[in-house]
Amino acid sequence: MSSDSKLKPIEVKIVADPNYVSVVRSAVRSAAALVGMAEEDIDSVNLALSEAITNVIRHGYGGSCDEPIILNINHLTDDPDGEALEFVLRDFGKQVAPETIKSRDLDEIRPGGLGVHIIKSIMDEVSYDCAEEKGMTLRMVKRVKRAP
Amino acid sequence: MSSDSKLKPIEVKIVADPNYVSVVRSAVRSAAALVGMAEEDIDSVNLALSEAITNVIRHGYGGSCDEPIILNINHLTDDPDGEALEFVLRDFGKQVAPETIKSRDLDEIRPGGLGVHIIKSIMDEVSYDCAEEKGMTLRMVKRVKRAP
Amino acid sequence: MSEADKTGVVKNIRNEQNAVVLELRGDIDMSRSSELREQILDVLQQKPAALVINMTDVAFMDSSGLATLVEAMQLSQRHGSSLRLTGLATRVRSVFEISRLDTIFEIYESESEALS
Amino acid sequence: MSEADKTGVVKNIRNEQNAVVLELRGDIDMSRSSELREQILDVLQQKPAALVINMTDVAFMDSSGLATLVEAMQLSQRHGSSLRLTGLATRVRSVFEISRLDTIFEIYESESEALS
Ligand SMILES: Nc1ncnc2c1ncn2[C@@H]1O[C@H](COP(=O)(O)OP(=O)(O)O)[C@@H](O)[C@H]1O
Ligand SMILES: Nc1ncnc2c1ncn2[C@@H]1O[C@H](COP(=O)(O)OP(=O)(O)O)[C@@H](O)[C@H]1O
Repeated sequence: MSSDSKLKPIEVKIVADPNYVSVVRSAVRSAAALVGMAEEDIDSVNLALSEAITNVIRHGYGGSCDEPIILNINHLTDDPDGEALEFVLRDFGKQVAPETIKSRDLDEIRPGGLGVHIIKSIMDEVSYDCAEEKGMTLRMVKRVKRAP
Repeated sequence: MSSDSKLKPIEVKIVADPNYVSVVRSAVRSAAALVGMAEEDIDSVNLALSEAITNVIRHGYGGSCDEPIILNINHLTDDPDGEALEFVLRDFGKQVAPETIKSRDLDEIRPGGLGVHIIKSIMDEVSYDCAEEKGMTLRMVKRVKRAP
Repeated sequence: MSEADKTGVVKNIRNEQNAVVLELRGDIDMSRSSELREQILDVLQQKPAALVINMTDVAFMDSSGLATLVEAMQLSQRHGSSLRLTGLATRVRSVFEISRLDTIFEIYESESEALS
Repeated sequence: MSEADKTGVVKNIRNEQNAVVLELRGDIDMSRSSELREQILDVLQQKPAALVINMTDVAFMDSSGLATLVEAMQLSQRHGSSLRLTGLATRVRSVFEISRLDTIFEIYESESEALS
């Protein structure tokens, strides 16, 4: 694909099973490569998405189950800050107030509690939303820096 | 994933753009690896799926466009012939009578006209259907042979 | 799409004695077969004695890639060029086999064999 | 899941002088971090002087893998074992860096350095 053409929307729908996080990573890797995103950023994006999906499985659904998780990938080309990939992760599980989802103090060394920090460190925009009738929507944007 | 557990359904939705066939291949590779399908069979399945999606873009939609193509992957574990992966490819394009979709005589050496032959050679079951209001449904089944 | 583009289907074109070697890369499917077609036609215009297509870095090819190669073979015959393939991974070779075209093409184990 | 399973997170366990070397493989995420946890706890029960975790074949790790390693480090301190990491690919190392845990762990460039 020529690097100035627009990536059309992609949707990947899985159920809340930790095994599927790797399927999503594979699809995202291919999609991000199509817009020419630098390899290092593809790795980071995949890390952030893994954290986000893991959180949906763990907190949204309270564990592995047959409920759906939907990831939509959109290519934003009109943004004044430059081209970007938008990832919208939708679940139908527990709703929580978006402002309660935050990263913890990193100075305390203990297992866990790092997912939200990782997502916010990697993505250029992160917003949680619970406006729908059921579940949460997590919108993440990563600007595209091309491989040199 | 333990190799006797069941793979839950996966859905990948793209638009009719040839660039996306590689995204589907990546997702299928990861999913098929989760059920322990032999590497060689994963390659073949990806070839058959690429042919099927290419045909939808070319014949179902008459070229690249923004119309959807949906792939559902199901893990069949109750079949008496053994475990299998089922791939259901759905489009909303042109409808044709299923019996008109067939492979050509291979003795004639000319470019093209090999897709349906490849799909049928690789998959253990292939059936086209145009029962829905719009578009075609192609159901393909590949039995799972595990890597030795 | 420029040739410097990372996703370009042609990795390298080399002139050897009496032959042009075209090194391909990446997945060759419907999204890239027309680019491949243009590149091959370009080379065949020069009517080389032989065109060696090295597919060592091709991980995947489907029937749209194959159609391009069949067309290239037919054209090269008309031009009096010899079309030779080398570096086919098992999964690429299987596309030829399933389509029963493995005996129609000249397929070599190595580039040096294809050149000799 | 048997240890022979292709997807097992432990590739190999070796006893070296005063150290156990645990070689991991594959992606370490939520689907495999509990298996990793069990395997590490198993080794730490033997109270080795050092546990060297070689991650050369780990292509991806997320915070559930990291949580397991933090827990392992805290447990190894209680057991008087020294936990050492080696073979971290850039993308694996970056998980430690983003979480500001790269200075908390003993990370070595090579397994021989980790063992000496
Ligand atoms: N998808 C989600 N649905 C509900 N709550 C969430 C979700 N994601 C994160 N949270 C909340 O944010 C907190 C911090 O998440 P995180 O940083 O990933 O750490 P951890 O998951 O280890 O607790 C979680 O403990 C949870 O309360
Ligand atoms: N998804 C589809 N929708 C409509 N017609 C199709 C579809 N797939 C295949 N066909 C029909 O079957 C024929 C054979 O397909 P194929 O073997 O792939 O060769 P080619 O696509 O090169 O013509 C096509 O020419 C077309 O008429």
